[in-house]
Amino acid sequence: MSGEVIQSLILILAALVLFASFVQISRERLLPAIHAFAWQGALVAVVTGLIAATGHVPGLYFSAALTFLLKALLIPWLLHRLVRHLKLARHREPLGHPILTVVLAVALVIFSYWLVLPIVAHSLSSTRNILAISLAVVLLGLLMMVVRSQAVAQVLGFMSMENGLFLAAVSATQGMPLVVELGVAFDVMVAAVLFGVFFLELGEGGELHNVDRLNRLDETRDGDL
Amino acid sequence: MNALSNGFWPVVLTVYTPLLGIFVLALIGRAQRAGWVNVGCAGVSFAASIWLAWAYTVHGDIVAAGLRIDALNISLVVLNALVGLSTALFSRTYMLEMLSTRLSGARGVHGLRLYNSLFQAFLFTMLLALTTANLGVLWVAVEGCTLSTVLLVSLYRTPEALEAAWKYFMLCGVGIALALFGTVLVYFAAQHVLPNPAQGLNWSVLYTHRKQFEPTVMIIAFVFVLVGYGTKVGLVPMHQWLPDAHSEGPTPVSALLSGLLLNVALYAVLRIKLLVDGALAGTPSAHLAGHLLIGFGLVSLLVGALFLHRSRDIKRLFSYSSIGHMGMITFGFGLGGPLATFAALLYMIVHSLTKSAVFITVGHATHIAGTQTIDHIRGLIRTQPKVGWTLLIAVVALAGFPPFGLFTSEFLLLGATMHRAPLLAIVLLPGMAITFAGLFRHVQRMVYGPVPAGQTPVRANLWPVYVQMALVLWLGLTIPTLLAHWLGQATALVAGAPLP
Amino acid sequence: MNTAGIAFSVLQGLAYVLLAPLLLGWVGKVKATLQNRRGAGVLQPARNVYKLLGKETRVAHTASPLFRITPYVVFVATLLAAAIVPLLATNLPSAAVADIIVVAGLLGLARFFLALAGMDVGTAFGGMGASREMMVSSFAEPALLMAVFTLAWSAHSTNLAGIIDHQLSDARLLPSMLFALASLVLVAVAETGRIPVDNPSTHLELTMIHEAMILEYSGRHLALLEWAAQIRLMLYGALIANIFFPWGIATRPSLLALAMGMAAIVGKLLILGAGLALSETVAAKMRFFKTPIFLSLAFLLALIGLLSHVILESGG
Amino acid sequence: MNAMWTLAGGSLVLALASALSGLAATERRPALLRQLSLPLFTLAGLAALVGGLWVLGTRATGTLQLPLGLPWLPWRLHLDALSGFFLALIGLLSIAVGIYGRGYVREFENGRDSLPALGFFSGLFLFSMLLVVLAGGALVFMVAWELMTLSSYFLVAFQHEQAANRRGAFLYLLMGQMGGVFILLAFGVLASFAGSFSFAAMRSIHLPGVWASIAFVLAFIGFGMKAGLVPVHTWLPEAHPAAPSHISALMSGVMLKVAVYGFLRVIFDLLGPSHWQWGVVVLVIGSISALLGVLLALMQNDLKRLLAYSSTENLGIIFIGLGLSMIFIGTGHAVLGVLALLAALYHTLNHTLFKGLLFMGAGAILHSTHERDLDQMGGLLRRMPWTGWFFLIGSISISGLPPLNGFVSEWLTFQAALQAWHLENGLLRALIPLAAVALALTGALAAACFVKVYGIAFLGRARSRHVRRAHQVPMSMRIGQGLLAALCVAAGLLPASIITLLGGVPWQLLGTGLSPADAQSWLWLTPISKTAASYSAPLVLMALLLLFAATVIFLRRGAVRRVRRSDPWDGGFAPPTPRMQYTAAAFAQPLRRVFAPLLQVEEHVTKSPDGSPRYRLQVTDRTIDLLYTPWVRAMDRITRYIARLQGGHLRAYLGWTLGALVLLLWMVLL
Repeated sequence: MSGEVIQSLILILAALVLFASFVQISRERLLPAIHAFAWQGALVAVVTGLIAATGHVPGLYFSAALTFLLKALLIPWLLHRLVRHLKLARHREPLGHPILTVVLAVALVIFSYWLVLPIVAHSLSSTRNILAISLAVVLLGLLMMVVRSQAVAQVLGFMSMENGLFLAAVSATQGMPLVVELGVAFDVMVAAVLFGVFFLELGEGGELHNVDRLNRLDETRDGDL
Repeated sequence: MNALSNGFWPVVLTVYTPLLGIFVLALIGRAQRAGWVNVGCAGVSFAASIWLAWAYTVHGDIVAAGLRIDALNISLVVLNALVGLSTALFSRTYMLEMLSTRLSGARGVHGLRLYNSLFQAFLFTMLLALTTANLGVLWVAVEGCTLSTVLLVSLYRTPEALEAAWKYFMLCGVGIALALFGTVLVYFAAQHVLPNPAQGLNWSVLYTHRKQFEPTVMIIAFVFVLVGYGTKVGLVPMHQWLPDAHSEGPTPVSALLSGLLLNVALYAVLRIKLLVDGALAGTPSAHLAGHLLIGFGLVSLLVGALFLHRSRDIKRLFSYSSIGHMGMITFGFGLGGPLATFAALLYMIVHSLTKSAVFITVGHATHIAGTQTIDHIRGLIRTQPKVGWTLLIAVVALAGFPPFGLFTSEFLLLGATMHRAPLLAIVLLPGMAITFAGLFRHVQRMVYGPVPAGQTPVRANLWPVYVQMALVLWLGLTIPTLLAHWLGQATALVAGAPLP
Repeated sequence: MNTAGIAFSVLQGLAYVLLAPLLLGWVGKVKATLQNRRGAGVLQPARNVYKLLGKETRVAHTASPLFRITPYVVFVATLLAAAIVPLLATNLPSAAVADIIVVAGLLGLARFFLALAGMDVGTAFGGMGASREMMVSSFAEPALLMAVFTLAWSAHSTNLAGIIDHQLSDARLLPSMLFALASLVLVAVAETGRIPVDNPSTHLELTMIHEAMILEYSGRHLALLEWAAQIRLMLYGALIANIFFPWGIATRPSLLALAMGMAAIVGKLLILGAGLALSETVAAKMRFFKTPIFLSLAFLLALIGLLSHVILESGG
Repeated sequence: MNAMWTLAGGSLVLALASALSGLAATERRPALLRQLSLPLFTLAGLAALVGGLWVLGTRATGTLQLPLGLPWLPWRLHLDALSGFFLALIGLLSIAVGIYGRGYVREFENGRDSLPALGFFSGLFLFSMLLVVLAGGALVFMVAWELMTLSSYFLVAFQHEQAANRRGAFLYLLMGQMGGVFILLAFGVLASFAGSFSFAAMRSIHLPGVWASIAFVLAFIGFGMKAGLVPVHTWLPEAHPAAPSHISALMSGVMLKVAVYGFLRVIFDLLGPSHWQWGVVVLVIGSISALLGVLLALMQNDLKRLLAYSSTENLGIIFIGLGLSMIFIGTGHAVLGVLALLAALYHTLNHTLFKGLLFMGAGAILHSTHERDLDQMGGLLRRMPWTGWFFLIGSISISGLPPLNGFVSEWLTFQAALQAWHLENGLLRALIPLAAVALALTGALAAACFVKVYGIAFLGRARSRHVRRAHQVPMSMRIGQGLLAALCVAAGLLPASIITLLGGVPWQLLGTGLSPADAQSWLWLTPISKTAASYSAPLVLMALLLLFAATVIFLRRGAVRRVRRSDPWDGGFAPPTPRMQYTAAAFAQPLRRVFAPLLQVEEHVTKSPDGSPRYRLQVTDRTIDLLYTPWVRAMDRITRYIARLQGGHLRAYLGWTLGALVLLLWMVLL
């Protein structure tokens, strides 16, 4: 296949990654969000593979495989089990202000495009756009952690931030030195395990449905002034 | 290559002994011995760091095993090893009692094993972050700090501890992710400039080519790095994890967090700032990075100072003071110029010595009173003069009184402020005054006054504190030539200009 | 300073000591005449002092040694202050020893001890008198100083001799002078314990100030205190007379000049005494808490005098 | 030269030795404090005194570099006439305090308060004060300055079981630290232009006008805070009474003077030629402090608190002198400036003497009666005669009455103020007389104040049982007071000689001095000219004595000599009881009524357990309500508001992070 085709293909996939983030934000139930997250991981993996193919960076095949295993299979499966185990599958969590959230999300996307516009030097525009998309994915992940009050949803947001990072790392820069991928992988794995631990610990109280109940530690109560 | 063979062993010993310690301590669960092994590992690391200092003074910069020792991190490495050792000494007896009281039977032993091995992990990741030559490894190491400390904070398994750990993990996880994005952007800006992109994350390589980087990308990258690592530095408004983690985690961990981790994170920001300054040099916004630091620093100083007046928990109190102090240091680096930079570097060292000493003493104080609530801690001097006076003197040092070291750096910092940006003194002055009032209005009530019912002396091992306070005093009276030399070089590196 | 000068100074001091009772007697006599009484003779105060000197002295059990030295301190300080104020001649060594500030200081010293003595015995009256006396003086003393400063300012000297010489050399009628004179008169009335601030002839506890302080004294102690009070009256008289109406005062230490000076001062004092008596007959003693108004008036006059001099007559 | 440094350095070393030996005075050997630490304290004072006088006499200057500080910013000591004078001042009082303290600390030996702290911080306090006046650079100056604040803080908090002492200590430390920062900023301004923190460099450069004014304001606020000038005097009446009395004497007598030293050093020496506008500011603040200070002192019933307020008054007088001097210098009348400066320095010396003496007297009363409330005292003159007579000397001096020393300095200040006719500026011509008026009023009120103190405390009859049981204080305490009392008299009698000694300071600061005095210079005090004003203290005293003798002899003749003791006159009613005496509150009542608008008077009548009504009176100044409480309230509100930042909700925290990130990205790309 010729370069342009592949470039446009990459762009389309990236756009799909972004779309997956939107889906995760807007889902009320957890399982569909987890599926969307799995799809996002898969897409990132494919993008990585494509870049490996075009840029002839053998290292990237490895990280593509790694990504697919972790982000598309292992972690979604873990979360799935967790949700079932904690009986959160039926739990619905409507957004506080759905319209506002979507508006914010769109604004963030535009913002990240505006952000990368001044970057003119030495790089073809497609790289720039992918950078914009990955930035948007990161910001959307953060936004998701802000707007969703379910613990698992926040974890999803966190993970999709990682997806955005990974996308930026591999696509915008034709693959960074391997340590980073390894680092990210390691990080994600430990993170997943940690989440498991926390959920089992926090499971008793209703904190998982609503993290806002985790507010024992604050300074707003009146001290002696 | 000659330098490599010269500095190889000390570096490796300093950094990787704790790595070994992780596994050893994970294997042996027996309480008493584990404590000693913990101390032993920290001791070996410290001794090696002394050797390293000697090697550095003899041979200059050392590059070995992917690690890099230069003027900027040598003093911090020695400091880390020292504070790590004294904290290990403190925690050996302290954690035994705490875990036996807080956790029951089997969980207690398990908790001790977990604690010791994670303690080493914490030390290792910090030392790695300080010494590594690679920005990626730096990032991984800082992430490792987060993971290990999250588990340490949640050690007591109380609901509060879990909540604190959860928040800590979430906030710092996000921060770390942003920092990684910043690092990616740095690489993105660098890849086309560097001869060999494979080395694209090697700091010294980047430093040599820093002038040619794309400024826009670099400043965006710096924002991400600042917000990301800044979360771990405890800069307002990303600081909220800090009081929770300090107050709920075990006291030795609080000492290490305040004393070392914040420094390490700030060190990471500083490394990147050097690259960004290089890239921005010549552009109209040459000092942009510095201005960001100044802004964050002042805000942190003020907010930390105001929160001092709100806190009802002694450990939260001192964590807020850490926020304020890190704000001062950040402000100093942002101010730039040899004087301010020197002051900020000195400030980092003295603050971590003092603050860890304070936390160790606070550990004993809370042990005496059986609570962390300030309102229930009274008359420490009457109850146990040793602890009471030590706490008072340490806080005096913390408040920046001579003859202790913090005074010297605050003196230089204020002098530099009046030199470079006099108007900022208008913010600095109330900030310092409020901080001071907030600290003393609480501490004075805790140490002075008659003894409340039910406060009894405890077995306290204050030698680490004495040693550290003696060092602080020494640094306040005079700065040893060696250290002055290191700091001078570091200043020349960071500020781009040597001292007068 | 030559011996003659010293001799003249001593002579002047003696003049104060001897003439003071007569001045008081004169005031009383004029007052009596104005009130259509025959009244006691001019020598009456002198006779009182002499008689008291002969009487036995009683001291309360509760009194401390300070109580017994006070009369001497008061008398001596007042006398020295008087000796500094030129009576007959200007350029006497006694006037050079110290200036008007020292005079005020010496009077203050006397007052200090008097008030302490009043509180010494431990009766209610003494404390009351002391408290009121200090209150009065804390207004009167600054007023006195200011009134004199007004003159010192234009004379460029705080030595009384210098001031009087300056007055003699160019005596102009200036508003500041009038204000200063007025306030000095009020101060004199207050400080010498005359109506309307205090009533020397009453022993009604609630109204008295000076008498309350010396209530416990008797015999020669009382004599000294009375005498000191008379000298103080004369001191203020001489001050007013010689500063504002310096004519006739001797500028050269010659006998003739001194005789003239003596005549002049006697004449002035007679007039002043008569004026005082007149005012005391027409005015009535005011309530104690009205006195601050009176005193702050004196204070204010002096202040206005000073400022008007500085601002209006800003001729160096 | 070397001898000079040997003495100065020796005083430092001895002070440090005193501190360390004091540290060893634990429960097992408490006597160590008396037997080793305080004698060393005295020796340090002696060395400082001799060294200071040496420097003042020879007018030598020198610099010494210590092996401390930063490599490129070492601790440099500097010694010249100015520091010499204050060195001698500190030494003088320290000698007396060291002697006095030996008796005073005896009562702490079986108390629960820790003696080592007392001994250590006393020595450190002296050390730091000496170091301040020896400092030759901003760094060492600030180190010594803050050390002074800190060590005295620990001494104020020494008896920390009383809540009042803790409060006072906290307020003191807070304001002291703020003042320190102000001074530091002033030095920062100077250093940023001089390019170095050494005084020599700062002296050599000349600041542009506005920066000079900024530096002046910063320094004046900073040093004024320590000197206890209104309106930043609030800490003083709280802190000074809290400390042990010999320390109070040290604080009031010397530490405030160290602030004066700092002011002189920075404004007169480093900052170069002063503008007359600065002088006006100083003059006004000084006058207000003097008046308000004495008024508040007059209203107090707590002896030590009263003395503390009177310190504010006297510092006000000193700053009146300094302000006059700055005005004269600023308008080009250097000689008059010298006169005013000398007046200020003289009053500095005097205040050290008599305030030290009075605090020691208060300490003696406290020591033998454990009473600070005037209304419980009375008749102490007959129970502790030595203290009584010494206190009388102190009271006369502080009231500014001849022939003692207080009068001399007030006389000099008046003389300086009366030279204002030399000035052309109408504002100044009108303003300076007002300052003189304020000074006169202050003097009169001070006299009233100390009549009250002495009359209530030492005269009359004892108002409470434990005062009735008062006893003589130990010899050492009497010696300490006697020394200062003798010096008060001496300083009152030989003003001319002392002024010639002080002359070195203006020579060094302004490069000029007074017109050379004539032959009998020791006898005559003629600051301007013989005709303008002259005062001969020796002659006045001689005349007083002669007249005294004459009167006594005159009365000896003829009259009945016997003095019969009898009961006081009871007005024909029941014999008077001690409770019928005038109390301190009653004494001040007339003046309280007059000056009520300036004060904040709180009177309560409460029922005591036995049913009899109790009258409580609390007089404070309005500055606290006007200047301090609003800030505290505002800060309270702000902290409550800002506390929402730590609301405990994770999502909010993350929101902050997101917001900060977006905001910064937006900012950097604008």
